[in-house]
Amino acid sequence: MENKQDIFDPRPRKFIVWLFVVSSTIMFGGFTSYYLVFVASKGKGHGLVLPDAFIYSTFVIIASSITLMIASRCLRKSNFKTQRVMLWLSVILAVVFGFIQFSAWGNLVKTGATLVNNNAAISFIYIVSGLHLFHIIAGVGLIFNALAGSYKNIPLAKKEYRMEIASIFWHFIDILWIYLYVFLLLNR
Amino acid sequence: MAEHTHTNEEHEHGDHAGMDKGKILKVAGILTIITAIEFIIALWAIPGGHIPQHIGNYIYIALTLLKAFYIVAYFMHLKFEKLGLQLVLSLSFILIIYFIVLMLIEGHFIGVHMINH
Amino acid sequence: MDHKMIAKQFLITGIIMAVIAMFLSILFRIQLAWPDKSFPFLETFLGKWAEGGRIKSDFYLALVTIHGTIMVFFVLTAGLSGTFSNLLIPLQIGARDMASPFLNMLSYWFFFTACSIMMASFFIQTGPASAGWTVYPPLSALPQAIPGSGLGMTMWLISMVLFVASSLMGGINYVSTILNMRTKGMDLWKMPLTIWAFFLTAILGILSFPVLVAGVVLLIFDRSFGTSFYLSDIVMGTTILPNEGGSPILWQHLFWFLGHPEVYIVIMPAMGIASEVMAVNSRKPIFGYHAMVYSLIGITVLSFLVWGHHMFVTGMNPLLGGVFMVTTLIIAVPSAVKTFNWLATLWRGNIRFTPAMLFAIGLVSFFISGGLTGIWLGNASLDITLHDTYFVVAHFHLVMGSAAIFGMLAGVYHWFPKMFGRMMNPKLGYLHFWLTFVAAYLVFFPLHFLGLDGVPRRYYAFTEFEFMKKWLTVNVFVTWSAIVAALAQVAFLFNFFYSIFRGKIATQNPWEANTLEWTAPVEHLHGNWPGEIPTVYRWPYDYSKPGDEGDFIPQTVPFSQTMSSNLPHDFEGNPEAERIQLEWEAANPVIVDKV
Amino acid sequence: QSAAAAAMPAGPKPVDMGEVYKSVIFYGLIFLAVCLFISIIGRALKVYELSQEAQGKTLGINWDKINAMLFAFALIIGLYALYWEYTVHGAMILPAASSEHGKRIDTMFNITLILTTIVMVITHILLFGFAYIYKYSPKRKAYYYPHNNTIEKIWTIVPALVLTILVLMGFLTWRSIFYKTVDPNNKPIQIEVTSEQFKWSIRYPGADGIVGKKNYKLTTTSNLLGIDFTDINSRDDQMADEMVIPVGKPIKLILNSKDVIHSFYMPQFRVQLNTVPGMQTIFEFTPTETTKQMQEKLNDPTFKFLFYCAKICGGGHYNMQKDVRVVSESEYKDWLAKQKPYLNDDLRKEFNMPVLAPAPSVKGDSTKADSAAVKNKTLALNK
Ligand code: HEA
Ligand code: HEA
Ligand code: CUA
Ligand SMILES: [Cu+2]
Repeated sequence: MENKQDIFDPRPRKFIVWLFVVSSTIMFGGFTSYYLVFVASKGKGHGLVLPDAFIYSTFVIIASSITLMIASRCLRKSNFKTQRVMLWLSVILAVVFGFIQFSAWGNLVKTGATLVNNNAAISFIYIVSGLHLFHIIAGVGLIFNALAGSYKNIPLAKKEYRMEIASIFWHFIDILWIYLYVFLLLNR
Repeated sequence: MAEHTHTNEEHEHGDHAGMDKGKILKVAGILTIITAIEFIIALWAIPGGHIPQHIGNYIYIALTLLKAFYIVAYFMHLKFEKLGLQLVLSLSFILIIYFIVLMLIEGHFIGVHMINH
Repeated sequence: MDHKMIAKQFLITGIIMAVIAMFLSILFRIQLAWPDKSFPFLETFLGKWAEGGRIKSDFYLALVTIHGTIMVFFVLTAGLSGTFSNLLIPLQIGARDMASPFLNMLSYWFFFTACSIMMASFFIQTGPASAGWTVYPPLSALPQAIPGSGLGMTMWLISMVLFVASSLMGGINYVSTILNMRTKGMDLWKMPLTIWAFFLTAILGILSFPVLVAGVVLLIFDRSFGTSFYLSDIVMGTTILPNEGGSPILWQHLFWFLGHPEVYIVIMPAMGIASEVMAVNSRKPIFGYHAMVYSLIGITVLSFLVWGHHMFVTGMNPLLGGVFMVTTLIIAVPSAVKTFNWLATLWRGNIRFTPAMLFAIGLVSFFISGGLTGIWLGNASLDITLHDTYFVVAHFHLVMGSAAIFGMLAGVYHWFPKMFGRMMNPKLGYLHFWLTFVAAYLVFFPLHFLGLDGVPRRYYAFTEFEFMKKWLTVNVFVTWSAIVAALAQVAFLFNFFYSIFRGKIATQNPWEANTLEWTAPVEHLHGNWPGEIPTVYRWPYDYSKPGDEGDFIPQTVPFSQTMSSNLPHDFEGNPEAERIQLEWEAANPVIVDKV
Repeated sequence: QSAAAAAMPAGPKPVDMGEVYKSVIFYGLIFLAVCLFISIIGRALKVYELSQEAQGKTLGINWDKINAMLFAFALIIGLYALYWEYTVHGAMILPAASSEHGKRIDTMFNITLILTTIVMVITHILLFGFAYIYKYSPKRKAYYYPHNNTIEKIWTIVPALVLTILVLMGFLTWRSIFYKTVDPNNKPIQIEVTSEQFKWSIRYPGADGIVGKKNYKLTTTSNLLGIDFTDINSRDDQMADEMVIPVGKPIKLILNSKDVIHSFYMPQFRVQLNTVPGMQTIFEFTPTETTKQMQEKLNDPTFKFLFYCAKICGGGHYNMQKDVRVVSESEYKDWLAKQKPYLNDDLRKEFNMPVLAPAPSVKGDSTKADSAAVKNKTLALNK
């Protein structure tokens, strides 16, 4: 509660990112509660063996979280070079993740579990993984923001702030994906 | 004259009486006992027909919740947080349970009344 | 763009949308009053939708739908929350601007785009969405079912997603600002009730709007891609649709999980504004400040538990009906606390009837009348006959279309000087209030009895049923009252726009209020205060404190300057200050003659 | 109409004096005239206040006083208007319930009405009364009274108690409506009602007392409801143009919709339940008065029971009604005997059944053939 609002204060904005995370969680909560009711009414879920691609993508996204963590650590030690490398690596992993998701959908379609389906639980898989992918795009945006911060000549506090919001959001979508994947596994 | 403003700051919780070794052991002990009871129920009481399946399930769920409470309260330090946070978290927890229960009941009901399954 | 500018943008957009929605209500009210007459001017306005001067039945529903949508979302959610949260949060807590001015601006432009898309849907071939503002599928999902469910519904849904994005950006910003950017001394229990109300409203929004998005996404997929989330076993005429397995009830759950908190999202800021306005103009502290806050919190929490009361007769499990009835009726308890605290605030006050004060009193009256009919509806067994009748229409117009709107108007009259640096004309304000107050009761009160006679809502005409014909004269009366109410708004609009340019120049603290915004200079500065942000020492409701010669003590006045009026209670937990106070009192025994 | 307009304090009377009055220009001119009038009054007030000021009396018009008076006035007029509404419009509402559970609802209704009216009147007397009494006076200072926990507790607990009464009674009423125990000696009569844009179809169960299965995939122009005649219970089902029900017998409504959600609304019996595609919703009630008795009671020979649609369902939503006749048990039997069965020769052919076979055929190989036919049909419909 300082009156020092005239200097750069990252706290309120970091808090904004957290609140975004909350509202996003709620949205997926809305989806999963739809799914729960639906499954309770049918007595069955999507009933599929989820494509292996989802396992790979899970590993990829965990890896990207780790690279991002290293990037943060490097920034704190003012090691901008490694930070940039790690950030680029995260972006690449994110792109790979996207590709794997697409191929997972391809596999699903091949087995006949298409989006348009009389089992809404199967359509549901596409919806949540698709919306999750939207979050990935937003997350990549934030990573680029951190990258730009790393290249630009701005105060360290701002660089750290950019890095930090990218990390918060990225770890969130990582956890979100794991949650969704486990949810889909458990509620066959 | 001295400027005396009054701020109603929450009285700080002195030192955060954390977990000493004895306490950790005690909580761990409680958790072990609960787990043991759970095992007994799952491996002996239910298969042996000493308690009916569904009652067993409820006891099981209750014990698991108790366990979760201990873990969250002691190992995740909730017990030592501000009262406000404790209330908010327990409230959200209760609400989430409320939703899940309502939604499962409703889902089942819709299922029963669907014409073509 | 700073927050004050964005507040003005929200307000003006909100007023434009309100005028449009009001105009739509007059159009469909004309249809209800004179279902068999033709009005050539309708054709002039509506073109092919009213050939021969009579509104088509599909289009009637479109009018009602868009009227409801605009009023609930664009006027009361964006217009009310958007305007006053943006204006007051930084000014009343002592911040230079919002946590993220950029997000704030984005929030406005999303809102603007949402409004534009909604209005654009009037100009497409198949007309705007017409499945009611609750857009229940399958009606909203099948273009074959009603023309409005074609492109118009797609635009409605897109507009809604943008609107939700806008509200979320706004709400997140408000919460972060309130929690992180309060000035020195402004702890939570020194915030004005307006801020509490905006804060809890924003939380409500953050926790409920995303669920609407989830629901809308599934509906969009059902409509545009052929999935079956909400659809099952449908035969249109003799065409058998392929969808199977979904349930339309699930949409209702998702929608009302937002929809019910939404109605409190629209009333809570109005309540906050009314509390503040009533305290200022009664020259009295708000009665039971803590109770007021706790009741707001109570309403916030409870509002998540009651969504099913809109679904008592939709084929939901009757067991849940019982549960929701209990939770619904419990909401009346915090509402009662609020009502009685307002009454107690007036008691032995010294009431100045500024236009804002009149509207605040009007809010209390409407909230009581409308809230009490809510008690009827909340009673599941009564709702069997009342659901989807004009009784519901009467209920929510009293509590939302009147009470919440009155809160908004009170806010506009009260903070106009802060926004535009000029005063509105109070006499036109009185005229506006009394006409609107009387006319709104005349419009909405008789509608209860239509509902009690079993007249359903969203009926294009009451001509097909023998028993409804006796209500035709009442409908004519209601329509005339609505026209009077609408014309009364001209007094407001004229006053508003005239005063922006030609009103009397405002003084810095025209209402002699305590809150922080009146310590900022009249002309707008970027950053609100020229030098340091003022420090806060006391709660905002020290009006007419005994021992003080004036009748208000702004929050920025330290206790050391008001020794004669300090109360022992002011020093709880600060023994040092208490000691100084006691010493002073011992030295000045005459002045210390307090109640 | 004149009564309505006369007793209301404001609001112009509806006039209909020919085309002139309908024109936009006419109303536009009236509006301008009113605006002019208001601005003249405004000017006059201004001049008056200025002249007062010039004479040294600083206080012009005391608007606080005027507004306070208006509140007092509004209270009196408002209370009278409330009374007027209750007695005049209140007399135009639905007659007392004609069903067993409806009587309970009516009791609930009366209790709620009384309680809310008391609260309404008291709070408004306080609100407007305080506004009048405590209007601004420069001589007075408001009473600094920030809180009082005892009062606060009272007005939390008293409403809570009142609500507890309402909740408990409401809960019991609700339970008695939706949780019925089946009396084996008085089994309810099943009636199926199917809604579609914008009409209702009624199906009576026939001799076996059970309405048979439906499958929407079987819908054709000759089988509009998609009745599954392979289900033996369907074969004797009867169709009806109106709903005729015997007095004093429990009726079990089985509701379903073909296209969008509609709502089966029969307010005289206090019955409403939505009809949802893909789902069956069920409402049970017992009528207590015949149409004739009602006509005598209300002294209105044209009175009839109705059910109609209360959920927005499209352009024809405002006209989706059917008549209901409550008759004595014997009349009901006579009427029922005259109703046509659904299963006609065309449908028999469609379902590969012998034309004009004795209705309830035996379960056996024929069913197998039928289901095969159904399968073909489904495939055909699915394209
Ligand atoms: C601002 C908006 C607002 C507010 C505040 C409320 C407040 C309440 N509403 Fe309302 N409601 C709507 C807006 C609102 N509503 C809308 C828009 C709809 C229709 C949506 C649609 O279908 O289109 C609706 C519909 C609606 C329904 C569904 C009706 C139906 O479709 O069948 C129900 C049912 O329970 C209900 C109940 C209540 C209750 C119990 C309250 C309570 O919060 C009221 C509490 C207040 C009081 C009770 C008065 C003050 C208290 C006292 C003076 C104390 C003493 C009182 C007692 C002891 C009883 N509302
Ligand atoms: C805030 C909400 C709001 C408001 C103000 C109104 C205002 C009005 N409403 Fe509306 N109405 C709804 C929300 C609202 N309505 C909703 C949600 C529905 C349901 C839609 C659906 O069924 O899907 C509905 C439906 C509805 C119906 C039912 C239609 C039907 O079911 O067939 C009717 C019928 O008479 C009606 C009439 C009116 C009239 C005559 C007015 C007014 O014209 C009354 C006169 C005007 C006033 C009393 C003051 C208005 C003042 C402003 C708007 C202030 C602007 C100022 C600022 C922005 C500072 N409305
Ligand atoms: Cu059918 Cu409304
Ligand atoms: Cu509600």
